[in-house]
Amino acid sequence: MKKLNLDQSIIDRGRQYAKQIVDKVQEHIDAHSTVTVERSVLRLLGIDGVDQAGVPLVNGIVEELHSAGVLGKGVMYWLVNGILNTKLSPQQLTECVINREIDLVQLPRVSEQEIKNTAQRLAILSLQKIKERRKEREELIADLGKGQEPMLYVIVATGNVYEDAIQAQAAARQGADIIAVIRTTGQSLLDYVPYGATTTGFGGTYATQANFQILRQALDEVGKEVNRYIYLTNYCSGLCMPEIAVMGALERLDVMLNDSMYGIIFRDINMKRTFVDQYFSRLINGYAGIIINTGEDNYLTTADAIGSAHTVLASELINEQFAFRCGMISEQLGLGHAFEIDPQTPNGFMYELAQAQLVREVFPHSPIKYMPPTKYMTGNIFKGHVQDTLFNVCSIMTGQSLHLLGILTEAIHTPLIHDRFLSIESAKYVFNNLRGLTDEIYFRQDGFIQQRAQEVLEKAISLLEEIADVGLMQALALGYFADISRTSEGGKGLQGVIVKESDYLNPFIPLILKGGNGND
Amino acid sequence: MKKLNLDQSIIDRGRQYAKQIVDKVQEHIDAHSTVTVERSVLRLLGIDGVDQAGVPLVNGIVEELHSAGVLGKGVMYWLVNGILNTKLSPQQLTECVINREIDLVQLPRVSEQEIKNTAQRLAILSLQKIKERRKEREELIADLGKGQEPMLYVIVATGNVYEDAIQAQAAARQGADIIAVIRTTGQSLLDYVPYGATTTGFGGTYATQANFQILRQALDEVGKEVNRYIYLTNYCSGLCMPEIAVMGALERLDVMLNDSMYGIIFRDINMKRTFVDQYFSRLINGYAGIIINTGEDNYLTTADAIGSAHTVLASELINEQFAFRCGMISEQLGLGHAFEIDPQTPNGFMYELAQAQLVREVFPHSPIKYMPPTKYMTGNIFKGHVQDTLFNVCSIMTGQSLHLLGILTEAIHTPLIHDRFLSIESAKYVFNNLRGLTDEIYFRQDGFIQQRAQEVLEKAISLLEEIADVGLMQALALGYFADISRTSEGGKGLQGVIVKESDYLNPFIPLILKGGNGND
Amino acid sequence: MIDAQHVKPYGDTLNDGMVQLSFTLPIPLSSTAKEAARQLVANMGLEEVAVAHAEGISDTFSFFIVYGKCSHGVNVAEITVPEVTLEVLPKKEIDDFIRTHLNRKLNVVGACIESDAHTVGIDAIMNIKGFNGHKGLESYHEIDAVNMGAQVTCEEVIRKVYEVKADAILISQVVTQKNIHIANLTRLVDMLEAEGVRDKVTLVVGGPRISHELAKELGYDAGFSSNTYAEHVASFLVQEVKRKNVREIGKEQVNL
Amino acid sequence: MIDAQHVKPYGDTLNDGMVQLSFTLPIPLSSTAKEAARQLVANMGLEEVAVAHAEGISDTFSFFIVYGKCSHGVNVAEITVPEVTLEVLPKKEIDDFIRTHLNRKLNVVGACIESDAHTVGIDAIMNIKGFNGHKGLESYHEIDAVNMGAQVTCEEVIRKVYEVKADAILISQVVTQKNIHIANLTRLVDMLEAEGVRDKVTLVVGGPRISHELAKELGYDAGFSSNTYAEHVASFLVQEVKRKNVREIGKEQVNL
Ligand code: B12
Ligand code: B12
Ligand SMILES: Cc1ncc(COP(=O)(O)O)c(C=O)c1O
Ligand SMILES: Cc1ncc(COP(=O)(O)O)c(C=O)c1O
Repeated sequence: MKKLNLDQSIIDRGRQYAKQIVDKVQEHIDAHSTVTVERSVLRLLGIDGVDQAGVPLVNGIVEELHSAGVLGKGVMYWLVNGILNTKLSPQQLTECVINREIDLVQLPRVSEQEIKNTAQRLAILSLQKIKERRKEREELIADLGKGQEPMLYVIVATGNVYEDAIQAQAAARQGADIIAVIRTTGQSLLDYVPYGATTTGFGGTYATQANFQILRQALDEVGKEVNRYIYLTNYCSGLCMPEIAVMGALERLDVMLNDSMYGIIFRDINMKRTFVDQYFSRLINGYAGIIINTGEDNYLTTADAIGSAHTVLASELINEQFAFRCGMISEQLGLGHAFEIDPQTPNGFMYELAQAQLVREVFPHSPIKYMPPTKYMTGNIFKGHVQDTLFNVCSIMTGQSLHLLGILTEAIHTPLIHDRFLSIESAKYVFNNLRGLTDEIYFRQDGFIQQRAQEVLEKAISLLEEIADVGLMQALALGYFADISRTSEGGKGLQGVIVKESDYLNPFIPLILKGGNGND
Repeated sequence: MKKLNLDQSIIDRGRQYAKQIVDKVQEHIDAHSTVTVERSVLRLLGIDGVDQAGVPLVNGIVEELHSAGVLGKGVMYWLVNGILNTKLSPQQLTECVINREIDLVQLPRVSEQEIKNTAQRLAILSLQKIKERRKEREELIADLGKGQEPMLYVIVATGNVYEDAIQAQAAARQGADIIAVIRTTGQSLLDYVPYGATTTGFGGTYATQANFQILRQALDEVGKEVNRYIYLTNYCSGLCMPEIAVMGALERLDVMLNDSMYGIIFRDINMKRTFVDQYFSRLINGYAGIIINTGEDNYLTTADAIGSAHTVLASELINEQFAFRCGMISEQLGLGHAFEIDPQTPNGFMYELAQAQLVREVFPHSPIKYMPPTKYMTGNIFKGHVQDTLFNVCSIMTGQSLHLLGILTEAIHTPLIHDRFLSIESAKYVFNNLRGLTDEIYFRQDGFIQQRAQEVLEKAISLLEEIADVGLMQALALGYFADISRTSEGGKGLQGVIVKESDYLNPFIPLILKGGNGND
Repeated sequence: MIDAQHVKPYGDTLNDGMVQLSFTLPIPLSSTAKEAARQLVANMGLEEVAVAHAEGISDTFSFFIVYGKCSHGVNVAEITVPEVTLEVLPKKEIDDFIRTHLNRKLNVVGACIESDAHTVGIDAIMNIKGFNGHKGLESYHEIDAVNMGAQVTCEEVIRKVYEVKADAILISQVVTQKNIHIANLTRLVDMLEAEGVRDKVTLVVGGPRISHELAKELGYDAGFSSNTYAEHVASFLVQEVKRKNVREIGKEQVNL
Repeated sequence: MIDAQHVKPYGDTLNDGMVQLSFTLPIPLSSTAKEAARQLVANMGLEEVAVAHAEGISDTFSFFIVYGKCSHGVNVAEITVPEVTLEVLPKKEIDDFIRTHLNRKLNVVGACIESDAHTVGIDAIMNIKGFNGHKGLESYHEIDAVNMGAQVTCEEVIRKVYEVKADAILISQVVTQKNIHIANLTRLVDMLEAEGVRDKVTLVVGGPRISHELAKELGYDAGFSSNTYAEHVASFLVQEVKRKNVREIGKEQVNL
């Protein structure tokens, strides 16, 4: 229900600016690849495993080609040439290369056309696997059903994948619809993806393909028990964004934290790197039918939630356009926002209502992700539980989609099993008790809430106009988002950016873009 | 703000029926007195103390006259006749009577006119004292201010008056505006008021004049510290209702739980007794400028909160008329209602909103008292804290006046010091965060909330019509309120009802009724 | 794997021992008070004690929220809890049993005794309409249920027991502050014993803070807590009738 | 009257010892589990233990809310807490002192080290805009504050210390899970010592779970927790300068 009396033409103008902004960045994206994009290609071809030093095989190959300065052609080119020369499978060939039995660059060159054809064939086969996982999900949901919106979304973060699985199952039994496995601190800055099942993380668990598998299985199991398909979430972000997208697509994750700018702003990852990485990661996510979650909610942990409310909306419009460029559809965009106003603010709840309703109305078809209070949570768990309750009230009053549960111990530790239970119980109670309210209540015409929403919208559009003018990279340098400033040459990972040569080969991109995408 | 689209003529009709109902009961009231009313007269004259067996002196005298069968003239008659005979002060005379040095009935009779005149003079002097305490309150409030509505109202209930004082002061420092000292179980069925400071109660502390004094002083002290006049509340109910009114008036209590029917329904006190008692108690409360709290909220602990919602409203309209008969004004009527719907009810909150708004609109000038969830509170204190939060949200959204704080340990024990702290903190947070919301929000025209409120109103008026027909005593026998049925001859205390003789003397009644009431 | 002999609290990892506590100390908030809170909890046998929240809640009181890891475990294998052994029967079977075995109605007196005025619990068990969709004892054809209501003195209960020749007495106690329920319940048993009727009736107590264990200790036949319905009580009464019948028959045989 | 040698928790009566607890046991809910919860708490030295709430929160986990009365007290009279001894100075005085005593700016390097990415805390202390209306160190005329931000390795910190000739290092650590902050903080001190610069700088750490006591244990000069503002840190730094100056002067005198 529309309650804010927003001017649709202003919203349209905002989308227009956002498109301009993204179009400019796309020029950079189209001209470059990165080491992790190339590794993703290898992972898509099914290459997996680590060497004796624990380095993933895909890193070994890509590093070697990168040092040799030949990655501008795309790893696909070298690999397929190798395959055609050796008749080995991608995995076998890779192992030979790692064992220094074969040097890809030294092999004779097969014809371009032959390489292209084989590459195309391999890519189609790979994508087929992803499509199957997607179909699997669709069937399971058709069979079991899924949580009702606002869907109850909780995190597990023990650091030990086996404990995570126990906690995730318990959470599902308690009523959770979506389980996110939080990542250990530091993983986002690793330029490789750790391997195997892991049991030691800090503040979270390593994102590895084995861990994904263990959790997927645990949730499939409990989903049958509770008769509800349980969504699995992980983090498709950091220096290995696209590789994690591949892993997630193969292990049937359902939701991925995946933002076009979060790594730049909050992990000081180089922006030229991230823009390229996010593009390829979203092609995969889109194709896999995954819902992405963007990270604008984080802005309000460093910037003021009232003063910077418009930056959240502006960034969401940008994130949306980046996603559209990858063939994603609105229904896949869990744009992030948050309930982060200082609880001492008089009438703070009215600002929150205005913002939540605004995001809801600007993105009517998107499963927007609503984040709970975190910054102003304290060690007072009882008060925290109340803050979370108001958040729950705001969510159900404004019809949010993916509702990340606030946890009463937010300021103390990652959630204990009963912390999560109490949150779920509380949210279920509030939602059941207030579900019809959103249809019963109107906001006063030109009242505080309407005016506030309109003001935030207008400021967001002005900001987008400004960014369209200076360019997104410059905007990030100016600290427009989250009060954090990043330069285009600074941050981690720039050395992993590769200029594409004219004959750069990556059949996945055109395949996914040209109708291959399951979304059409 | 009116939001329910109620038909004022229906409300007016309800008041009309309620007046008819009360008028009929008033005939009984006017024809009777009770032992406690007579003891109240003595207390008004300043008589205090207990005999060697611990029996209050006022009980001794009244019992004696009652046994002698001469109470139909009113204790005032006998006492004043004694004073005129002996020239002793009321207290001295009383002591002589108790010590069997004087027998009031045996004394020579002074002329009726002389007795009347002296009685009148004594009564005026007594009322003067009450007026002074009232003025004192008004000055203190003018000086210090008082809490903002919804006023934060908490209970202390340690059983020990000295601990109560400590807890009450702590609560005021934490932000409470009103402190109620809960009464020990069982006191309401005592046909005398215990004496002195007490330290042993169960689930509450004895209501005694000394205890009132100790708490009044503690609150005056802390009021200066927190720069806010802190209201003191106690229970003007049970078999000694009017005596407690006198004690409260003399010790400057500000709020009294004082219902015309609670004792009948929930303490099985005889209705003929209670109706007379409540009348005299309310004359005093009204005169003392005290706000009364009625007990309709209790109905929902025994009857279903959705199905019996209309009985609450009907009873409030009756309680209102009973109070008007005593010269009380709307501004003194803290009519009770409650947030007691089973938390599992889908859209339960919408029923609560409808009810709270309904009571608010039907009694726009009354400081209505809103009671928290109690019946469906469990040992799960975390969930309880959330139930209380929704109650707080409902209260601020509907502009309630006296907001009795829910306590997270409701199902476990009377509040610990930090239980109360957590409640106050939470309510302050919610109120500050949502204060403006009530002015921002409208209910859908003919939506669920409006329809539900209109339906409850109509059912209440039908019920009143029925009661006007059968009479209130019969209605109580039929179990119309709280699903509890009481007969007019059953229950405790009937033997304390006295038929007034034609020359019954009690100057307080006409004095208070005829313009003496501070309310005009 | 869980070691049943050393079961410890679970936070997010097996045997981490995680426990949450909160309490108030009657001293002003200060670093010393915080340390006192920490020591208090450490002395409970908790390790890595962390004061997550400390707040002055009046000039001489400070409130603490604390987490710690319990170092001791519980030997669950050794725990045996006295429980009402009970096969819950359907209403019809109960009525049938009474009809065939007693040949008369089963007389039950119920009350919330002494100063306690909480009738909702006893009403839930006795009144026709029952509770949560479970009909009360009054709805059983073969049970004659007299609900005396609230604040009934022990004397009145005993008078009624004689009057209706009660087979069973049902007592409710809800207020437990300063252990007033113990005093009230003890008073009743003592009086029943003094009257010599204790052994002639089945004596049952219920309430949210009552346990079967406590009831037994106080000399009652059974104790029921939250989530009890009429069928539980009726089943227990019938089972007692059965047990006593056997005893009686046994006696008679001896007498022959 | 409160007996400082035996301070006990206060519920609603002095020395009642009332404590609230909650925890999960990794066993299914049952009467045995409830009794296990009770015993666990009784073994903490709590009396009259009452399980107020028990709920199965998955097939093999049960959650409990328990109240009990702590039988032991704390000897508050004996507690001494190491605290940063600090006279908080106004900004102007701090600037004046540096100007007159150092004759140059005070160089400060700040960072949130290793895997920790929580900059809000260190920013609150260092950045111009500060926190809660308290301006940060960058706003002090006589302080040269370099905020290196988040996820800075110890190596980078030390490089910067040399580069700007730092007088003080400010470290923030927010993530404490599995004691990762201890590992990180220890690593830095060890490296500073290996480089021989530990004694040449004032070394300060802060974060919501940091205490002065912990900081001292780890070899830092001071530790700050929640509710710290720039003026606290600046005052401490200036005080250290004073203290070291005296020492230096003392040394020089000896050298004469
Ligand atoms: C409703 C209520 C009232 C109503 C009672 C109305 C009535 N006619 O019963 C009113 C408003 C009158 C009231 C008054 C008071 N109350 Co009250 N009240 C409650 C409340 C909110 C709910 C109790 C209830 O009805 N529960 C629902 C029933 C169905 O549950 P139940 O009693 O547990 O019964 C079940 C089982 O226990 C069992 N059961 C119970 N009895 C029996 C008996 C038998 C034989 C069997 C087999 C089973 C059985 O079966 C039932 C169904 O499953 C509780 C708080 C709470 N949420 O528990 C406080 C509470 C019980 N009250 C309390 C107090 C202190 C009082 C007062 C003393 C306060 C005062 N000073 O004014 C007064 C005075 C009452 C008195 N003299 O006893 C305290 C008791 C504290 C304590 N542990 O000692 C409580 C816990 C609230 C609090 N935190 O302060 N109260
Ligand atoms: C904001 C925030 C984030 C932001 C950080 C943005 C940023 N640029 O800083 C984002 C969203 C990026 C984030 C991410 C993560 N976070 Co975080 N985050 C928080 C949150 C909500 C608030 C922290 C905050 O900003 N507080 C406000 C500041 C002002 O307070 P402060 O840090 O205490 O600082 C004050 C004092 O401590 C002191 N101080 C602090 N540092 C210093 C230094 C010196 C020298 C001095 C003198 C004083 C001082 O002065 C400051 C002002 O008074 C907390 C929860 C909470 N409410 O506390 C979780 C929390 C800290 N995060 C947590 C976790 C686990 C993470 C993640 C690891 C989760 C994940 N796996 O993805 C990630 C990764 C981060 C990483 N690699 O470190 C956990 C830590 C658990 C633990 N105890 O170990 C918390 C407690 C949440 C939780 N319950 O799970 N987080
Ligand atoms: C979009 C997004 N990506 C990633 C993360 C997590 O950080 P990291 O990638 O460092 O694990 C977050 C944090 O909440 C996020 O919002
Ligand atoms: C109007 C009224 N009177 C009295 C009481 C308290 O009962 P008693 O009078 O038995 O102390 C209540 C209970 O909440 C009440 O609502």
